[in-house]
Amino acid sequence: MSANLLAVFYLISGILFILALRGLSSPETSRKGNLFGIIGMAIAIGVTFLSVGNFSSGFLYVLIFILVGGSIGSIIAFKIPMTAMPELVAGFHSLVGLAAVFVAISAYLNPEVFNIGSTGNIKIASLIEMSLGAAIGAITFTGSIIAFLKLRGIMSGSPITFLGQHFLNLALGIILIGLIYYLCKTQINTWFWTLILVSFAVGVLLIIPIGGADMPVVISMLNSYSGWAAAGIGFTLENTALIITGALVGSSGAILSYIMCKGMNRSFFNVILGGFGATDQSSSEKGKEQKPVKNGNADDAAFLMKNASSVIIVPGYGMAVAQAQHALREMVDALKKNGVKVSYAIHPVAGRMPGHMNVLLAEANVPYDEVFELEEINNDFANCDVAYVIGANDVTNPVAKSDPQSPIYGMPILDVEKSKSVLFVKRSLSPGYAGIDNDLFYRDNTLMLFADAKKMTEDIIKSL
Amino acid sequence: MSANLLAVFYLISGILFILALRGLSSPETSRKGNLFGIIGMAIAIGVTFLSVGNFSSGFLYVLIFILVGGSIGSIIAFKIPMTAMPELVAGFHSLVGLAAVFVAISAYLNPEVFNIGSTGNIKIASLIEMSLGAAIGAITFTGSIIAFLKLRGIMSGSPITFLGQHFLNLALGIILIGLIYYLCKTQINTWFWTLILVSFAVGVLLIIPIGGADMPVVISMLNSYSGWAAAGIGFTLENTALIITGALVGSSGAILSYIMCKGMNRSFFNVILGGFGATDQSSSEKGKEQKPVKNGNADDAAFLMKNASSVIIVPGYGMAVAQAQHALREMVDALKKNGVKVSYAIHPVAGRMPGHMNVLLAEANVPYDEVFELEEINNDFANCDVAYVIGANDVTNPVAKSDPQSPIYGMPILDVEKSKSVLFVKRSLSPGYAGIDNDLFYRDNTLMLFADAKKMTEDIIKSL
Amino acid sequence: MEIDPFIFRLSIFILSIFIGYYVVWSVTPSLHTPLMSVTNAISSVIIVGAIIAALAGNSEIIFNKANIFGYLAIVLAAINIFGGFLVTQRMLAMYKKKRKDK
Amino acid sequence: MEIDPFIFRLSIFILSIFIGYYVVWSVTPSLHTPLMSVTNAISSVIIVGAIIAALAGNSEIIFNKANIFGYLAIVLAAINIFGGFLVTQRMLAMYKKKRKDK
Ligand SMILES: NC(=O)c1ccc[n+]([C@@H]2O[C@H](COP(=O)([O-])OP(=O)(O)OC[C@H]3O[C@@H](n4cnc5c(N)ncnc54)[C@H](OP(=O)(O)O)[C@@H]3O)[C@@H](O)[C@H]2O)c1
Ligand SMILES: NC(=O)c1ccc[n+]([C@@H]2O[C@H](COP(=O)([O-])OP(=O)(O)OC[C@H]3O[C@@H](n4cnc5c(N)ncnc54)[C@H](OP(=O)(O)O)[C@@H]3O)[C@@H](O)[C@H]2O)c1
Repeated sequence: MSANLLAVFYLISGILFILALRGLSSPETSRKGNLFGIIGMAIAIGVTFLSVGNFSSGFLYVLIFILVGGSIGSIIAFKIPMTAMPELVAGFHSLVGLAAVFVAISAYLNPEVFNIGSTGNIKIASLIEMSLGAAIGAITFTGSIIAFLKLRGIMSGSPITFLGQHFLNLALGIILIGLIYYLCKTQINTWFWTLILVSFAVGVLLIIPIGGADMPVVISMLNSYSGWAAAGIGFTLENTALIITGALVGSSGAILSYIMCKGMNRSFFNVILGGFGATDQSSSEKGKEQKPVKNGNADDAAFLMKNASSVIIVPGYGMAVAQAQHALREMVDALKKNGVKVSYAIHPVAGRMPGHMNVLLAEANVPYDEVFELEEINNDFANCDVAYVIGANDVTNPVAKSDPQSPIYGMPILDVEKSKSVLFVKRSLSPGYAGIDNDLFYRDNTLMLFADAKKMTEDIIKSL
Repeated sequence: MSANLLAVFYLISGILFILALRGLSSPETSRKGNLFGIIGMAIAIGVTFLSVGNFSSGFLYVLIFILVGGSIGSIIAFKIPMTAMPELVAGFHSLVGLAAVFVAISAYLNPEVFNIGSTGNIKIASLIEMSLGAAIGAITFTGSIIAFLKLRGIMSGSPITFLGQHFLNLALGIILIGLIYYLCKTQINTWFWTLILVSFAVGVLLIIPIGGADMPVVISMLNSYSGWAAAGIGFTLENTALIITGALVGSSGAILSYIMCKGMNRSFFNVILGGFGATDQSSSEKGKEQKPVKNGNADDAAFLMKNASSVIIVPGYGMAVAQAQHALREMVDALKKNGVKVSYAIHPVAGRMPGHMNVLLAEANVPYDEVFELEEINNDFANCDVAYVIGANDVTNPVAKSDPQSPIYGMPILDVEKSKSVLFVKRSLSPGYAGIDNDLFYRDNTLMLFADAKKMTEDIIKSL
Repeated sequence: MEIDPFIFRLSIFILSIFIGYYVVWSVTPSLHTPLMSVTNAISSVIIVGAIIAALAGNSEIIFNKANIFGYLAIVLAAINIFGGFLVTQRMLAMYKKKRKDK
Repeated sequence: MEIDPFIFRLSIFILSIFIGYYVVWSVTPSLHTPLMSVTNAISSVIIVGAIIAALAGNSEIIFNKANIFGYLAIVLAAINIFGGFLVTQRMLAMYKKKRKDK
């Protein structure tokens, strides 16, 4: 297969990837988009086979390895519960990162195959691209592993900080640049391996100071990194599909991080420098408990909602924890049978990753045209009888509007306080992710329903 | 200057052009965007000078010619009244088209300079790109001239049709393809010149059957053509800036045409095949005049609006014809002083080009945050006391919703009929662009103000 | 094994069409008229071809058959560049927000 | 006078960043989770490098030092490709509109 034809096919596969992301602009087109992505990948792999053209026994091994990887991937994809998406994504990122490192290593050891010079005499440009790809890939790898461990709960979510941490990171960063410089100058293998090892360390050090709750931002950031690593390798391999994809994934991750930071009204640096979510929750918990709180049970809630004309459901992280989405859907069905108008309000950073709540509701067969974004529905709270807040907390906290001292000040919130009455399903008065108390709990029109979200919702169904 | 550096600069200028269009996403950023465009152009011209590097007397001539052209352009830009924008754009397009033809001719006559082979022995690929560029450029040139003449009123706006027209166009199209084929095969000059002449003829023939009122769609379509022509030449010259720009302008024109056709609920082919607006207005005029119409004067209108709490202004093509935007603005100021809430509602195809009304209102110093798009304001008509329709007609015609036979059926309209009373400023009961009668004229809550839009508005100001 | 530069140009062309698509859809409808005039101006970057054509070849005979077309194209493109950018500037300068002090 | 292919690749890279920017902003927020998983899958197109590395050179010694990394990368990338696309498919299949007949 001629180099030109090959390049055209890689271009086509890059364009199919663009169309894959484009499809996600609406649920209707999204499935077709995913198909485009799969076709693009098939084309890229297919033409690579044809271009190597060497159908030796090695070829068979490649197929076997693809099948092995593919089976593992497929099993994971079918077995994983929807609530585990954040850690799944983190885990997958680590694989992309490591794959990038491995490809860079092969290219370094065997430059002739990639047309980038000969061992010990690799083109400088390729060497730079390759080492950038390897370094970013390595950082992505270990960083994503830490994120995975924290999200999975295997490692404690609390930030690990120590004296001189930022200084150490800075020093390592400078060392990385120095290593790349010397590698290009001398092409001594040691520098290359050191570069990778140092990058592994940087990946760990960058992520450990960040609190478990900030992991979603970290995941997107690592997503973006994996894209840039792929693009770096794409330059080395002179492969259009990889360059286009790398750029796409790179911007995609960056934009998602930005959207999340914006949704939390925090700066990206604030997240990355870490230490947030260091749980001084204990301090805020005590001294507040004495304030009077209206405590209700499932029957009260059922009564209130049955007699309402419109109810807005506000799901949050607690719904994911309790896996309450299916019960919730049943409750809504029951309410609808009673003639109550029900809709769902999703805050951009509800849950622990962007779009988290939407996926869970979709899993429970909630039609997506009943689910609304913050801007679409926020004005409707004023005309709504009951807001049923299930496992959400920060995203309803009016302190974001009133107290400039609060860490979430300026974050747009769902105006549940404007509805006639508010039902809060959570297990205690303890605060959410941001660790700050929620004034709403103590208001007159609020009824607290202390229980696990799933259990409470099921109880309400029974009383309806 | 090395070829690589040159390529980088052309890339930068292409990117600056992207940023120029990006700036237009909001009025605040638009001026900076225009500046980016100017810088991009300066870079492109500057590096071209440096790359030729031949600062002979020819260089001086180039400067002089640029200055001559620049002065003419500047004078036009400062003198042109805003109402003449449609024909200005058409005129400018014809120049781009002709410039593309000229550049293609020079490349054909002097291929060595452009590194595309030698006379009589030009690379086939370059020859194809070049002849496509020349042909599209030539079509753009004559097509835009016809559009210009029709818009300027020098040529009658009525469609010129004759038997076998579409057949002739088809034949010419096939001849064009044949000419390009023979040109590539033989490289005989005659084919090249014939190609250009035939393309000139096609440009004329394509546009004459299209009614004057459809010219806006034609202009955008030609805009798109000029982009593709530029891209074709860009491939010949191997110039990144031209390729990027050509693609941008090409898509831009195509999308604008699409938006217009959508706004009128007509298919693009319906427009291009021509014959619409063939003014059977006379037929619709007679036989309707007898229906009773409420006829008002400036004092009635002033009284109604002064006592209203909210007024929505609906400008249309008639406001442009009458140049009534300044008077309108004064009237609104006077109303506001009386405590009336006033806003402007702009239909996507009000006037004779996309964004036409917005420019005119901006010219009259109407702040753009008082001007609303159809979707933003359409629900407000139900709560508004007076709709002041000035020189608009089709865009308010409820027949678009009720009569599936009507040529504008399905076109989204401004729901002026829902407001408490409607004032129509126009000179007669004659229909608008689409040539169909407007039922609203005969409604009970409609008051017709028969007069020139500017005169009537000024009279109302006096009575206020 | 070298890739023909044409393939790269084709890639650039196709990617730019995508960008054009997105960039233009994101233009606010109220600025569609300036959009038309500014695209007009930028498509006149074809002037680079005209300059190369005009300055081509032997500098003794300044106006030979091929050059003359270059010079003509320069004038046309220059009218468009200056006219297009200036008229856009003029239009955009008119778009104002409501002043606070009113 | 030949342009270095690197410049072209750089152009493609930069233009793709623009496309990425626009394409991702146009993704509806409710599909942000599938977006993350699908970008994951497509960034595994790095498998093409792994395949080249694995099949490189002399076919006698199948697992030499350089090739082995290629094979490892193939497994990792394949997990991602299948896992990423399938889990995305699974998620997207769940997004349904309200049925008319209800
Ligand atoms: N979505 C994202 O992309 C993203 C990214 C980064 C950060 N964040 C942050 O995450 C937060 C999201 O806000 P949110 O309102 O969704 O969550 P939240 O503020 O973290 O509150 C979750 C609440 O759910 C309750 N809960 C936990 N498990 C429960 C169970 N089994 N049954 C019932 N309730 C349970 C907890 O209270 P109890 O312990 O009393 O039950 C907790 O107060 C925001 O602060 C946001 O900034 C989001
Ligand atoms: N904007 C675009 O991009 C675009 C492109 C293509 C087509 N169009 C078409 O253009 C039409 C635009 O609708 P429109 O409502 O703005 O215009 P219209 O339907 O064409 O009506 C304009 C009205 O203005 C009146 N008029 C003309 N000169 C006047 C003057 N000096 N003083 C007062 N009134 C005057 C005319 O009535 P009298 O003669 O009785 O005064 C006429 O009925 C639509 O049909 C649309 O499809 C628009």
